[in-house]
Order: sequence, then C-alpha cells, then structure tokens
Amino acid sequence: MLEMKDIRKSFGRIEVLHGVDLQVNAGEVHALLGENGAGKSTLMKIVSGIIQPSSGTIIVDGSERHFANYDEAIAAGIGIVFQEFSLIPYLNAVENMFLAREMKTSLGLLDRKAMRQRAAAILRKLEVDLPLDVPVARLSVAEQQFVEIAKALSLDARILVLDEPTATLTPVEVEHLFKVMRELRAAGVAIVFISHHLEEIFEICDRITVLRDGEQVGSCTVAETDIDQLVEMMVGRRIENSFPPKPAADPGANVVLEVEEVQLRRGGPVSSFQLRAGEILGFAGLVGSGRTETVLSILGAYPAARCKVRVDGVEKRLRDPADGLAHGIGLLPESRKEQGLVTEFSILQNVSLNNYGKYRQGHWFIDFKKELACTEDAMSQVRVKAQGPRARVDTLSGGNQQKVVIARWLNHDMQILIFDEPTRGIDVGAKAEIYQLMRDFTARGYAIIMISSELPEVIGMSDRVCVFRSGGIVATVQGSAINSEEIMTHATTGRVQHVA
Amino acid sequence: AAQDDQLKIGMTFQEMNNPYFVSMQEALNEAAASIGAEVIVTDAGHDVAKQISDVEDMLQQDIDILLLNPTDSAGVEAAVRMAKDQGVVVVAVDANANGPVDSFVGSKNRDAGYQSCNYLAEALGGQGEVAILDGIPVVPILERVEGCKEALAEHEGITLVDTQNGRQDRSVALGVVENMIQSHPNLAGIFSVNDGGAMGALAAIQGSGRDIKLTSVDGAPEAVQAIADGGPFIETTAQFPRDQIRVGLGMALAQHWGASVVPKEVPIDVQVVDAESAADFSW
Amino acid sequence: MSHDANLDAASAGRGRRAALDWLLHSPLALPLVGLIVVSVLMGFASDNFFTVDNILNVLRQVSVVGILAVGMTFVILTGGIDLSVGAVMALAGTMAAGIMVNMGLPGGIGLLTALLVGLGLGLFNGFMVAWGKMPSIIVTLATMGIARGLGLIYSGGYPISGLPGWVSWFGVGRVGIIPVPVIIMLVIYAVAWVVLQRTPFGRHVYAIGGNETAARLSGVRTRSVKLAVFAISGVTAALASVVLTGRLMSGQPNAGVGFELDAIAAVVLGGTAIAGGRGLILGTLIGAVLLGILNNGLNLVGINPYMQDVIKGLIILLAIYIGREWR
Amino acid sequence: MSHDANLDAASAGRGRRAALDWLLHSPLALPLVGLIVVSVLMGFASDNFFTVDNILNVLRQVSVVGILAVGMTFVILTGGIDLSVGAVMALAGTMAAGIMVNMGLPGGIGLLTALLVGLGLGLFNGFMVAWGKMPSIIVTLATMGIARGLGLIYSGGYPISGLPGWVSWFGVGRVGIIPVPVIIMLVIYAVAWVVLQRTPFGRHVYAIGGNETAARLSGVRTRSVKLAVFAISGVTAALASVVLTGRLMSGQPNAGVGFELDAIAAVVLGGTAIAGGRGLILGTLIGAVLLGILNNGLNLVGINPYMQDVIKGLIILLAIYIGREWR
Ligand SMILES: Nc1ncnc2c1ncn2[C@@H]1O[C@H](COP(=O)(O)OP(=O)(O)OP(=O)(O)O)[C@@H](O)[C@H]1O
Ligand SMILES: Nc1ncnc2c1ncn2[C@@H]1O[C@H](COP(=O)(O)OP(=O)(O)OP(=O)(O)O)[C@@H](O)[C@H]1O
Ligand SMILES: [Mg+2]
Ligand SMILES: [Mg+2]
Repeated sequence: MLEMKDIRKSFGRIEVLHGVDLQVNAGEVHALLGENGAGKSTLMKIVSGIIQPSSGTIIVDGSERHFANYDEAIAAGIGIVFQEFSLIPYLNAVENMFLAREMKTSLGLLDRKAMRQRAAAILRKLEVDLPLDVPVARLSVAEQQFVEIAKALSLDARILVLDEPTATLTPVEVEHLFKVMRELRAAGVAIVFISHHLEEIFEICDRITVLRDGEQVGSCTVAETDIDQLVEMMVGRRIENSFPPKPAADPGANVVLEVEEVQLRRGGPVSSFQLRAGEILGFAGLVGSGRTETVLSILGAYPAARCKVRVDGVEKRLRDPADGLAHGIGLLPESRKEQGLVTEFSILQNVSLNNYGKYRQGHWFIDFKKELACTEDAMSQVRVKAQGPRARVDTLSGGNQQKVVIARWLNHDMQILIFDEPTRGIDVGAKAEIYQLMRDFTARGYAIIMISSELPEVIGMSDRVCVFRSGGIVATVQGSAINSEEIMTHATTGRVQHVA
Repeated sequence: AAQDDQLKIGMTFQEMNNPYFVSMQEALNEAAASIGAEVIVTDAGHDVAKQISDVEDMLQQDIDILLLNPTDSAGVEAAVRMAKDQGVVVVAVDANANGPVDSFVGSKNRDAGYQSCNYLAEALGGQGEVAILDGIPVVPILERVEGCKEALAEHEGITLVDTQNGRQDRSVALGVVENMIQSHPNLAGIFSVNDGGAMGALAAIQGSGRDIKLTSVDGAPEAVQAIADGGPFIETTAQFPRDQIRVGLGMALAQHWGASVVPKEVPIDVQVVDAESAADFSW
Repeated sequence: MSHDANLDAASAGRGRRAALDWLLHSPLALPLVGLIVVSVLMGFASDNFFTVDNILNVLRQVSVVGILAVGMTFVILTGGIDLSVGAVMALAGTMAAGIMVNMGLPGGIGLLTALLVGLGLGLFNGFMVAWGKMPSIIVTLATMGIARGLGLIYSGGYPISGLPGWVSWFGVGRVGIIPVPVIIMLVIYAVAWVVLQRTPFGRHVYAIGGNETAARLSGVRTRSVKLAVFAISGVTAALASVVLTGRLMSGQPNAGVGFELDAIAAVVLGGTAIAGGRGLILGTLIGAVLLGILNNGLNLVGINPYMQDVIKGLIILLAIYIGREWR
Repeated sequence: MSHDANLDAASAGRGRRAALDWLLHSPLALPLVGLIVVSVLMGFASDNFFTVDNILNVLRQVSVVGILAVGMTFVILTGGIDLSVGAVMALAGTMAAGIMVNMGLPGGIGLLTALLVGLGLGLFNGFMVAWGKMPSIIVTLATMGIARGLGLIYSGGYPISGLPGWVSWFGVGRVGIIPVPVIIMLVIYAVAWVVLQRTPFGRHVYAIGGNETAARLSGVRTRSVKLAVFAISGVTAALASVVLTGRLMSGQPNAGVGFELDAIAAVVLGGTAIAGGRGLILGTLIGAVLLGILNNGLNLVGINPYMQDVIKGLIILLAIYIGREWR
C-alpha cells in the first residue's frame, strides 16, 4: 500500500536519513521505532508532504507519487497525527478538526451544523466526551490529543500515521485509541504507529521497522522478536535493568521542604506534603491532574489560591522561580523546548543561564574562562553528546537537550530539584542515563520531586508517591504500596483499574 | 443660537505648540474676558479631519462665533458650512477657508515672503546662492514661498540653488540645513518660511561657522531676540497674531450684532524686523 | 401560583447567572463596560453629550478610524500589524481626487482609483510579509513613508480641491437622520463579521494568529491568507479615504497622520490580543466608538487640549490593564 | 623560499576564507555591506559626500536617533518595543530647560531632571509591561501621548529658550575635530556593548527575547530585567534630549515626533530581530549611520524632499529583504 525506497534527507549540510526503506501493507499496524533523533518523525513528514526528501521514491498503491504539500498527501489518502500538537489554541474542537477542510453551505459560508455533527460522531467512536464549544486551550492535554486524533480520522485516510499519540494518554485512554485502531485495521487501513512505550508495540502492532541514526536497521514481525531484542536494535547495545536500585530510606533525614497547604487557583483539594533530603518523591496522576500546576504554584510561577511553604523549617514566600533558586529549589520543566531551553543559545549559554553568581569577574562581568570550564565539567557529568559547548541546543537530540537542562543545576548549591516528566519523549538509552543521574543527585543529598505520567518510572524510581486527582493530592503511598493498582485506584475515581 | 445670554466663542487652531498660535490664544482670552464671553479652544494638531470633528463638537456646545484657523483651506469647508447652517458667525484667521466664511483676517503672506527675500537679496548685495527652507505645504506657507521666489527673481545675481523641507520644525530644520550647507559650499543666504524652522537653521549655520545670512517670517520672540543679538539671522518679516485675533473677533462681533457690510477680507500688514528695529518689536 | 413564582424566580436566576457568565467570559464584555462607564462619566460632565444629535456626531467622527480599524483587526488577528493605513488612505484619497479634478474623469473612475491604490499597496505589504518573510511592522513602516511621499509627489504638496458636489454625500450626507459615513462604516463591519465568523477564510485568519505553524501543517494556505488580510486592510483604507474625502471635499496628501495608532488603539481597546488569534470585530467597533467618545467628551467638557492627550493615554492604559486578565 | 611563499599564500587563503566565513555568518556583515554600498553610491552622486567635514556632519546628525536606538535595542532584544522614546526625549529636554531657565537652577540640576524624567517614564513603561503584563506596544503608545501632553502643559506650548551658553557644548561643541554629540553617542554605545556582551544582565536580555518562559522558569528575574530595559530606554531618551537641547539651544515640547520610528528602523537595519533574542548593538550603530547617510546623501544630491521619503522606504525594504536570510 505504502512503499518508501532509499529515502534520504538533509537539513543544510547534515544528512539525517541515509537511504531508508519502509513498506506498510493495507490492514496492518506498522511500528516505527528508534531512539530520539533516529529520524522517525522526519520520515513521516516526508510521507505526508510536509517536507521534501532529498532523494528517494514514495510509492502509494503501486504508483510513484510526489507530494508537494500536506494537501496533496491528503488527497492521496494519507493522514497524520503530528508529534507536536498542531492545534490552534483559541479555536474550538470542531473548528480545529476541520481547519482548512471546512464544510461549506451552498453560499460558501461555514456549514457549522454539519461539521459539528460529524465531529461529534468521530469523538463518539473514540469514546471521549469533550466540550465542543470551548477553545481547545482550555481542554486537558489528553483531550487535546484526542482532538488531534479525531482530526486525522476525519480525513478518512487509507494510510494513517500516528506519531507518538500515546505520550500524553493514560492507559484507559490508550485502550480507547487501540480499539479504534483495530477497527481501522479491520477496515483495511494501513497504520504507522510511533511510540517509545515498547509494551504498546506488542499489544497493537503487526510488524516493526527500526531506525537508528537515520539508517534502517531491521524490519520484522512482532512475533519474531521481544523487548530486549528491540532495544538492542534501537540502541545498538543491551540495556541492563534501567532503574538503579533504590537505597534504603532514611527516616531521620531532614525535611527540606514542607508544603503546609497549597490549592490551585482553579480550585480543587488542598494539598500538603513533606520532602526529605536524599529521597525521590514521585508525583503520579493522570495527565491534567494538576501536578505541574501544583509545583509551579509552589515556585510562584503561577498564581495559587493559597500556598504556605517551609524551606528548611522556615516559612518562605516564593513569588518567582528566582526565589526558588535563591532557596536552592530548581525546576526541570515538562516541555524542554517551550519552557526549558533558549533554543537559539549555545549549550554554554543555556547551562549558565541562571548561574552567573559563580562566574563573576569583578562584581559585574562574566568570567568567560570559568564559565567555559564549569560548563564543560557539567556537560561531562551528565554526558551530553555534542560537538562542543558552543553548539546550539536546537541541533541536539531530545535526550541531549534534556541533559543540558539538567546540567544547568549542577553548578548550583541545590537542595531540591523538581523533575517534571523528565523522560517524556526520550529513548530507552537516554532514559536509563537520566535515572542514574537522579540517583547520583540523591546520593549527594539532593531531594527530588519527580512528576511522571509513566507508571513504571514512578514505581521504579520513587521512594514515596503522592497521587494527584482533580487538582490536588488525594493519597500518599510508600513501600510496597507503590504498585500500579494502588496508584491507579487513587488517580482515577477510586475504582480499581487493571493496567497492562 | 444662544439660550443663555453669555456669548460663546469657539476657536479652533491648526496647532498649538507654536508661540505664534499660543499668543493668538492669549489675545483671544484677554479680549473675550473684557466682554464677558466664554471661550472654547481646540487644537487640530495639523489634522484637518480632527479639525472638522473639533468644530462639530463645538457646535454641539452651541457656540455663537467660530474663529477658524484652518489647517487646510479646502479641507475645512464642511465645517464652515455646518457652522453657517447653525447660524454661527464664522471668521477665518491667519489662513482663509473655503465656503461661506463671513470674513477672513490674515497676514499678507505673499508680501511677507517677498519682503524677507528682498531683504536677504539686498543684504547679499544682489549676488550669491540662496536656498529656501520650505515647510508643510499649506496655503500661507506656499504663498510665502511664491512671494520669496518673486523677490529673488528680481535680482539677477541671485541664484536659488536648493529647496528643502524643514517641516517648520526646529530639529528637522537643523539637520536639513546642515546638509544644505554641506552640499552648497558657496551658499550665502537662506530664507526660512517661519521662525521655528529659522531657529533650527540658525543653529546649523552657527555650528558650521560659515557666513550665511538668514531671513524668515513671523516675528517670534526668540527670533527677534536672535536678530537683536546680531549674527547670521538678519531679518524676520513679522506678522501680528494678536492683532489678527483682535480684528477677527471684532469682525465676528460686528456680524453677530447685525452689521451687514462686514468686510470679506481684512489683510493685516506685515512688518520688516531687523537688527535696528528688533529692540522695539514684540508680539 | 407559588409554584409558578418559584419557577419564574429560578429561571430569572438562571438568566442572571447566564448573563454574569457571559460578562465574565465574553471578550466583548470588558470593552462594553468601558464604553458604558466612559459614556456615563461624559454624560454627567456635559449636558450636551447624551443628545441624539451628539451621538450621531460621535459616530460620524468615528467613521474614518472605525473603517481603518476593520482592516487593522484582520491584520492583528493574524499576528501582524499595519502601520501604513493612514498614509495609504491619504494617498488613495489624493489620487482619487486628482483623477477627478485634474483629469476630469467621472466619479466612478475616481472611486475605482482609490480602491486600486489601497488594494495595490495592501497586496504589496502582504506580499512582502508572506513571501518576503519580513516582519510586518517594518514592511508597513516603509510603506507608510513610501505612500506619504507618493501622495505629496502626486499632488505637488497642495491639497486637491474642486471636487464635484456629490462627493460630499459620502462624508456629510444623511439617509433619514443617519449620516452616510455611519452607514458605510456599519455595512463594512457587518461584512467583516460575516467574513470572520462565517467563512473558512475567517477561521484561517484566527488560526494563523493562534499558531501559524500548526495552521500551515493543517493545510491552511497561510501565505495567501496573510496576503489577503493586508489586501483587506488596504481596501478598508481606501474606503476610509472615500469617507474622508467626502468630509474634507478635497484630496489631502497630509491627512491621516497618526491614524494608524488610533486604529490600533481601537482594535486593542476592543479586546483583540495584539499577538493575534483572539478578538472580535464587534469589539473593534466598540473600541473605536470609545475612542471617539473620549475625543468628543473631552472637547465637550472643555478640557485643555494638551491635557486631553494625557487623559486619553491614561484611560487607554487603564482599560487595557483591567482587560488583560480577560484575554 | 618557495616554501615560505606557499605558507604565506595558504595562510592568506585561510585568512580570506575566514573573512568570507565571517561575512556570511556575522549578523553585522549585512548591515556593513549596506552601509558601504549606500556610501559608495552617495559618494558617486555627490562630490561633497566623502569629505571629513561631511562625515562628521552625518555622525553629528545621527547622534540623537543613534542614542535613542541604544535603548530601543535593549527593549527589542527582549521582544518588546518602545514607541515613547521621542516623546520622552522631548519632555525630558523641555523640563530640563524649564528648570534652568524659569527657575534659574544650576545646570547640574537641569541634567538631573532630564535623567529623572527619562528614568521615571522608563520605569513606568517597564512596570506596566513586566508587572502589569500589558503589551509594550500599547503601553508605550499611551506613554507617548501622555509625555507629549505633559511637555506641552509644562511649557504652555512655547519652546523654552534662553539657556546658558555652555549647554550648546553638548550639541555643537567639539573635542579636537570630533563633535561632542558624536563622542557622547560613541561612549553610550561602548557602555551598551559591555553591558550586553560582558555582563549576566546582558545575557538575560537575550535570553528573555529568546524564550521568556524558559528564562523565568530557570530562575532569571525576567520581570526585573524587563523593567530595567525600559528604564534604560528612558535614560537613553534623556541622554538624547541633552544632545538635542544642546543642538537646538531650547527645550522643545514638540521635538522628536516620529523619532521612535527612526530608532526602530535603525535597530532593524542593524540586523536585530524584531521578535527579540538576536542582534548586536554595533549593528544598531551601523543602522543609525546608514539612515543618517540616506538623509544626508539624498539632501546632498538634491532629491526632491517628497521623493526622499519614497527612496528611504524602498531602501529600508530592500535592506531588510536581503538581510532576512541572515537572521
Ligand atoms: N528542521 C530541521 N532542521 C535541522 N535538523 C532537523 C530538523 N528536523 C529534524 N532535524 C534533525 O533530524 C534528526 C531526526 O529528527 P526526528 O524528529 O525525525 O527524530 P525522531 O526519530 O522523531 O525522534 P523523537 O523520538 O525524539 O521524536 C534529529 O537529529 C533532528 O535534530
Ligand atoms: N479543569 C480545568 N480547567 C482549566 N484548565 C485545566 C483544567 N484541568 C487541566 N487544565 C489545564 O490542563 C493542563 C494540564 O494540567 P497540569 O499540567 O497541571 O497537569 P499534570 O498533572 O501536570 O499533567 P501533565 O502530565 O500534562 O503535566 C494545564 O495547563 C491546566 O491549566
Ligand atoms: Mg519524533
Ligand atoms: Mg504536567
């Protein structure tokens, strides 16, 4: 149905795809795997005409095609859910789904009723119930993801590309999506599915193609392989147990942060928790359950309904993340590109962004030598792979970008680090390294709050877990109670859910 | 139009950040106070459309007399008609307006340009290169330039080598004249269409250290002072803004009281002010 | 009976709650409140304010900037800005007047000239922004200088008067008691409302302001849409020039200096986000009227002209400050 | 020998390649090329252009806008814009002159007044933008009106003259052959260069323009930095007013109308991205000089003043168009 042959793509002087072949048949779900920066999204953008290949051929239904833009690809029956959201924040779900493909009345005006009915029908199939009249910016992240999926489904595509659609969905929601995917497969649609959650591959996919550094390293059916083998194909080596061992808890450790009460501005429960030196406190919950908003409220980056915080036993009023920094609290935000990095800056400038206290010459000036030395030191500690400290961060892979944000906190005298979704969109190899880094930090006596939507990660890393539901903490679990049933029970309405 | 017996006078100025018009306003306030009339003043800031709006707003306040200092003669016609339709007496001051104005009181701008440039040419001994520092193209300014050119043409030895726009603004004029001086090494004289521009030109001439004579039109206190001090600024042809207002208000009152032979046009003389006469002159 | 009364009270309560909800969420709410507050203040300060005559007077005064602000709304909704509208208006009016007066061509040709000048310069702006990938603030700043210069060159600096009498109908005529410029303005707003709210193109305008990359990825022809919004702005500038020429009965190459800033202020006072993507055309109308009332009211109250600038600035600041949370 | 010659040739080749590389990659390259091209053209068109006297003349004329453009560069680098600089400059100069002339206070106090006025209005802008979360284009548009109004109220519409003679030193004085305003301007550029390139504050200015959220979440005091850039812009406006007052020997409440647009044009011609995050202060200096040369050259060549606006607009468009790829 879809065949790509010897696809090459260069951005400027750098070739990122070195002759990739891909063959997807009608009625199959085809997994496309690979580390961050392997070229998966790039390949899929080529399929859908968003970017043009430097060379190579695309064959659809037996005839060679060339798509100058997405519209032409759509006309050929191709639809895609992008990795980055492509929704318009202030338009509503219906308007977003039909953007650039509006239904019109005979007068050329919008046929709003027809579009609304069709949108509702598609969303019903996905078993999601979301308000159709509010701007999508006011929807939760998961709801936005469903709008995105519904938008692709509305095209009635015969070849459907899903680029990491599950990254922001909960297990239950993933199931809804899989159900629809199975229906489509049965109807003969060819689906390309990209995900870093390897368990999902075995649940839904039929065949697999693995990319590494822009090269195709193999193609096989799901039955022929297992997780370990896939990982080895992706990374080029075996990954041993990715979670480092948890050290024994130290109940006598200092309470470095005590949140007596915090309530989000949008309302919800009043939460409180304590954080001890040397521990990793996991924040679990469904996407949109308010974990990010809670920590941002504590740091003063977000207005809160109320917030009372003690740092080292002393009550503090944090009005700005800069106040947090002054008290040794640092944040690794959930979105690297939007919140973590100045993408036009070099690694050096990003690492030293908030750290000039250390590199002063006289009182006023930057000591460039010291800045460089400290940056190189931090880069080697977190093992950033880059041409050098002066490389622009937007030339780095996702995992390396994440490490740059982490490196920022190495030259400070920090006490508390907040990691918000530290491994979102990060491949297995880099994940293991980040987990090890977190353990290195706690060994130094840092306390870590880790927000994560990936249950295995929460379970594998946390010493204690606060579970969030509708804007606040509803339970705190520790020890053997840190298991998926317990956490999901608290995170959802209270009914026990069984999770794959 | 007046329900209450107090006389209401509306005056709309083309701009009010110019001493020329500010002194007009002062004279108006004094005159109105002496007859117990109320005064409403607006500033169009060189925007004809705003001037029409300003007049409309004054008409809402039931003025009896409109003293109109038009930003543009043609552009304000609609305002004149509207005022006349409401039975308001309309007198144009300083520049004329199209439409059925009752009277126009203004300087002889062509004469002013003529006299300044004649003075300049004679001061140069009828020989040399001169330039004109032009301004915003409105009728009085254009008339001054025409008058100037007429005077210059009468002197065979004088050549007009450059005309640039200083927008009657001191800072703009300064830069423009600096450049003029650079591009014409033999420049001997400059005529500025008003004193605001002339003050900028004066700074440029002084900065260059060259011997260039400067004349202008207006008679603003600063300019008169500079002329009295001696130096490049040798003459300004003075207008009489306070008298224009006094005469204009007089015409309007006459009309308001029912006079039937109010003169359609009252030209106000202009007067040469040079180093000799400067000490005795003031608006 | 008591049952019915209860029901009534409940539905009234619901009605009140719905109204409150609307007040808190509609982007029109705040501009409307601002309009009402300022009007009431002006009404107290001057007896002449709340007369039918004066209200029509204000609307007529507002018409030129109000029409410019329509095109400005389109441009700002896409995240751009158009600093050239005042100059384009002046050029269009001057050339139309020149065609009629100096060349003796009929009025239809004059009108067409104005529209073509506006359209042409708008397309030029749009082309530079969309295909040239240049920031609109710079492109339109340059166009502003170019259009002013061309207007002055064309007219030799003189205003062009001597227009046929019917031209004044566009500026001072009335249909019934409603001034023609007001009717023209309201028709343009109605058309703009339909285009923005009821056509695919309108949705694309919002989409580009909301997230241009996403819009392009979704298949919106972003460059064509950007070209179109600047063209629309050029055309509304031309339409404004028709009203202005009717009011001034002459082509004025110097007219409209600074009108672009008034138009921007109207758009923003009307609740449109300067970064694009959010805003309603009716808000712009309210914003333009609000500005007009400020100008008119401060005149009626007899505030010193110098002081008017200060008060206008402060009120704009205050309005935007209060409004910033709603946006 | 031949060995040495080879080495030389190779290193020259390397030198040439390095220069070419720099030319293709430095954000300063394009503004410099523009400067050279325009200068050469002007030199051909007018014999008077390439004289020491005229070059100093251009630099002196550039000084006021050049100084304003320094503060504008800081603001634009953070992604903001400051439309109030011209009006703030006029108000600062008028009040300083008033303090000295009308109240007979010593010159030091006059200077201090100017600086305080500039600083105060800059802080006001910065506070509204940083804490009030209002778009800078609107805040500074309002401040522009307020400052103009205040200047006219303070002076009653009259320019304030009768300043002590030494004031003119700032405008027309010379040290050796170099005009004092040029020295003042160059010193300000040097200080700005150090601040932007050598201090943490400078880095934060760029970071905010690059990604404000990231800067804030990583602990940069973004609000204070934004406050500071507007304060700097106010102070450079005050410094510009000192030069202007020296040049005009009077306080002019209506001076500097439209200078904000010239300052923006200088910044953008100098290669700074209007969206912030990228640009060099030296580029701004080149941009300001380029604008000055255009004004001066078109005057020298004797181009019709109306035509000058058109040509200036076209050249700005052309320069930005060619430069857009570099940015
Ligand atoms: N527009 C671009 N310009 C330059 N390089 C690019 C561009 N887009 C992608 N790249 C580079 O191409 C490579 C492949 O990127 P791509 O997004 O396809 O990776 P991916 O496999 O989808 O990774 P991930 O799992 O993180 O989504 C990366 O090194 C990336 O930096
Ligand atoms: N009821 C709600 N009303 C308005 N906005 C909401 C609501 N619920 C969630 N949101 C928005 O959805 C987004 C997700 O919330 P938040 O980031 O706090 O959740 P989270 O648990 O950290 O989820 P994530 O895993 O996406 O980070 C936030 O931007 C929040 O403002
Ligand atoms: Mg990807
Ligand atoms: Mg989150």
